[in-house]
Amino acid sequence: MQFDSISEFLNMGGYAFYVWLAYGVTFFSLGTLVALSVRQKRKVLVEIAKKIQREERLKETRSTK
Amino acid sequence: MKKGISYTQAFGTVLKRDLQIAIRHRGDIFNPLLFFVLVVTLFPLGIGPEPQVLTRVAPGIIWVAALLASMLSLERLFKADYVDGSLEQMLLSPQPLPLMVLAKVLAHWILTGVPLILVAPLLAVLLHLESNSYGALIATLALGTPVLSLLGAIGVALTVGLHKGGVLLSLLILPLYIPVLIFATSAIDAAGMNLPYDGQLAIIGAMLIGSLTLAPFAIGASLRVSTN
Amino acid sequence: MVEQLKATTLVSASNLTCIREERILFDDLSFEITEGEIVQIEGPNGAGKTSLLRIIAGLSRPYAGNINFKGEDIVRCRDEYNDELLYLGHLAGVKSELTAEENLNFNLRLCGYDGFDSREILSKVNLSGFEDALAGHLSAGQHRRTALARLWHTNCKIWLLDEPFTAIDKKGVEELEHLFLAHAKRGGCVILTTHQDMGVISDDILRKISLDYRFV
Amino acid sequence: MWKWLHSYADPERAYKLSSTLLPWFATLAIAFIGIGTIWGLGFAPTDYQQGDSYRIIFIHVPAASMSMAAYMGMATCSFIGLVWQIKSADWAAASIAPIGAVITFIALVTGATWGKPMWGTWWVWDARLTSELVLLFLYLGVISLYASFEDKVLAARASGILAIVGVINIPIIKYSVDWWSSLHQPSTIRITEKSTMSTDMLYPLLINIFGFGLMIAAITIVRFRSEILARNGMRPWVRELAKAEGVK
Repeated sequence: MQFDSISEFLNMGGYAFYVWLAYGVTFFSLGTLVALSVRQKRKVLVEIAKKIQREERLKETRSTK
Repeated sequence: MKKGISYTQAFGTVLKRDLQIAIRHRGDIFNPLLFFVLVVTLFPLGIGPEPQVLTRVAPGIIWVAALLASMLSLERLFKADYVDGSLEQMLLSPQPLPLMVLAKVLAHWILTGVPLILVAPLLAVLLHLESNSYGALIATLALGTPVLSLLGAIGVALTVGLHKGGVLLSLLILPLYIPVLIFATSAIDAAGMNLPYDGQLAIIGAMLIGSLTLAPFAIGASLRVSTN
Repeated sequence: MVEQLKATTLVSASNLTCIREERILFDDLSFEITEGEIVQIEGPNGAGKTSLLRIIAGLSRPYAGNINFKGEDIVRCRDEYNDELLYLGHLAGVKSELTAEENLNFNLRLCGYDGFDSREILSKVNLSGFEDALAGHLSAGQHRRTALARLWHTNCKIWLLDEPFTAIDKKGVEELEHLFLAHAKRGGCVILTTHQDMGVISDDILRKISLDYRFV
Repeated sequence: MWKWLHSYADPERAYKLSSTLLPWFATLAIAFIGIGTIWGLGFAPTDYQQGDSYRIIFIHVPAASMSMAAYMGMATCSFIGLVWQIKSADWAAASIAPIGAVITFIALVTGATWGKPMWGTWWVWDARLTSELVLLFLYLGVISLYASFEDKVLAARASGILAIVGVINIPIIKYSVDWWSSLHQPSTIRITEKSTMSTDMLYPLLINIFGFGLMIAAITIVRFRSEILARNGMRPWVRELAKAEGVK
């Protein structure tokens, strides 16, 4: 370990703000990207399921005509 | 019913038609030019009238205004043909598509690029451009505006089928304009300091040759996608 | 029937699939169109008639499958194919800033023709006297005729016509139908979509390709 | 008539393959980035010139190098999709674009936060940062062009052409920006130009570069799977999946 204590580690030799800002932005944006990407699959499936239901309704109205 | 149109004749036919249409629609020629002049006049009002400051930023202002004017006027390059179906006919003609596309871009450049070059010295006077920079200004515009038309036409061809062209178009093509801007303005700067600028001109010339050979194919491919 | 077998195939489609916005318009569609045939593509709105016509023309790329011209994929022999192809879409391809004559001249030169008498061709579509009128000032029917005039001066074998009779009067439709028959007799083929009934071309000459509206 | 729909067409195989690959890439990416970051933040020696602020290098350099690599990857996929008409390649290109844009954004932000303590200002028109900014614009162009087309088959072809035009232009843009920046600021300190870098600094950096690559691959796979599903909504296997999982 390069640093002697946790507080010194957090202080980053006086550059705490810049270092943690850089790392914070990085991991926050990566996290958002991952979350959105994972959620995308479910969204797509819900969308398709809706479309299937719409088609079913369309078929019914056409066949009763 | 003989078929005997050479490539040169086909090129000429498209060129002549586009010029003819534009002459019957004069507004299309003057509006981008007017825009160019207006944008350049706004700058002294925005940054103050000191001649030293204006001299310093003149090359950049003229070139950025030229970029924007070229982009604005390009937007209509394929639009009318797309809307009335002539574009489809061009895609289905037995003549090579890159050739016809090149004729259209050339017509467009004659109508918008050339007036820009002619007006530029006048604006340079307004902006107190160094007197020994005039040659470089004309030379860079003469070599650079065709590059702008060719590169821009790719973006226009990609967006011609879309309803919201404008902002998207600028996002697509302005980044591609950066090298032209850099070398053109630096050539004008160099000329102002009595330094040789043929290196920059050679690079812009190389870009012109490169885009002349490659862009028509990219434009053709893009048009095939857009008319799908 | 024997004659039909002898005729050579001009265009053939193999296993065409067309998907628009995740909806299948048609799939696994194959057909051959030979010299002398008049083919009508029929089906309800949204069934993909125009899409099919544009795919045959090579304007749209099918999702799967391909169109062959003389046995070769049209993507690979586009120039030869275009040389034999005359396509008129919904949009006429007529510039309103140009006169009827200039429009015809341009369209014909674009197809490679030279040394033609455009006034005579225009007189065949009843546009005598309108040669110098800007196309933008013509009526819808005259506008359409300006585009159709090309049919009277062409040696393309394959005609693809999307709703050619729109805005054309009864007499004009009849003239067009006779033109189609003559063209077929000369060894060409006509592929068209229309919602109008044709009087001259009877059902036994006309071949139909039907498309259904599909849900999936 | 329905046979091509029922046969094991390519998309389903691609979907299954990416589902098997995903856990591997995800685990490896987390492991590499975890090790590299902890090593870099906690154990790498302090730089004698820049102090601890240099520790931003362990994310800035991986992001910067991968932003360009991702663009190349995207353009390669687009090229394959355009020339050989392989639809999976188009979908892969569409999946990479937003990831590349985020990575480029990270490279820009970390560059700025590093620039502030070093140069005393958030933004310098330094050649590297300017090129990164232009790259971000190129990414955004591809993404918004893709989004503008209703028909995603066309969207992929249009944005593919744009990506390839971009690839031809990137070296020219990069060269011109480098030249321009050397013209205007003859003596700026290049933040990533280190005369000597001890192995204790180099290893975590390399590990993180590798980790970023793996992470981009992993997120690409995640997006690629959704893209396959979205583009194949008419196929029975997707419809089965949607009926099973998509109903609220």
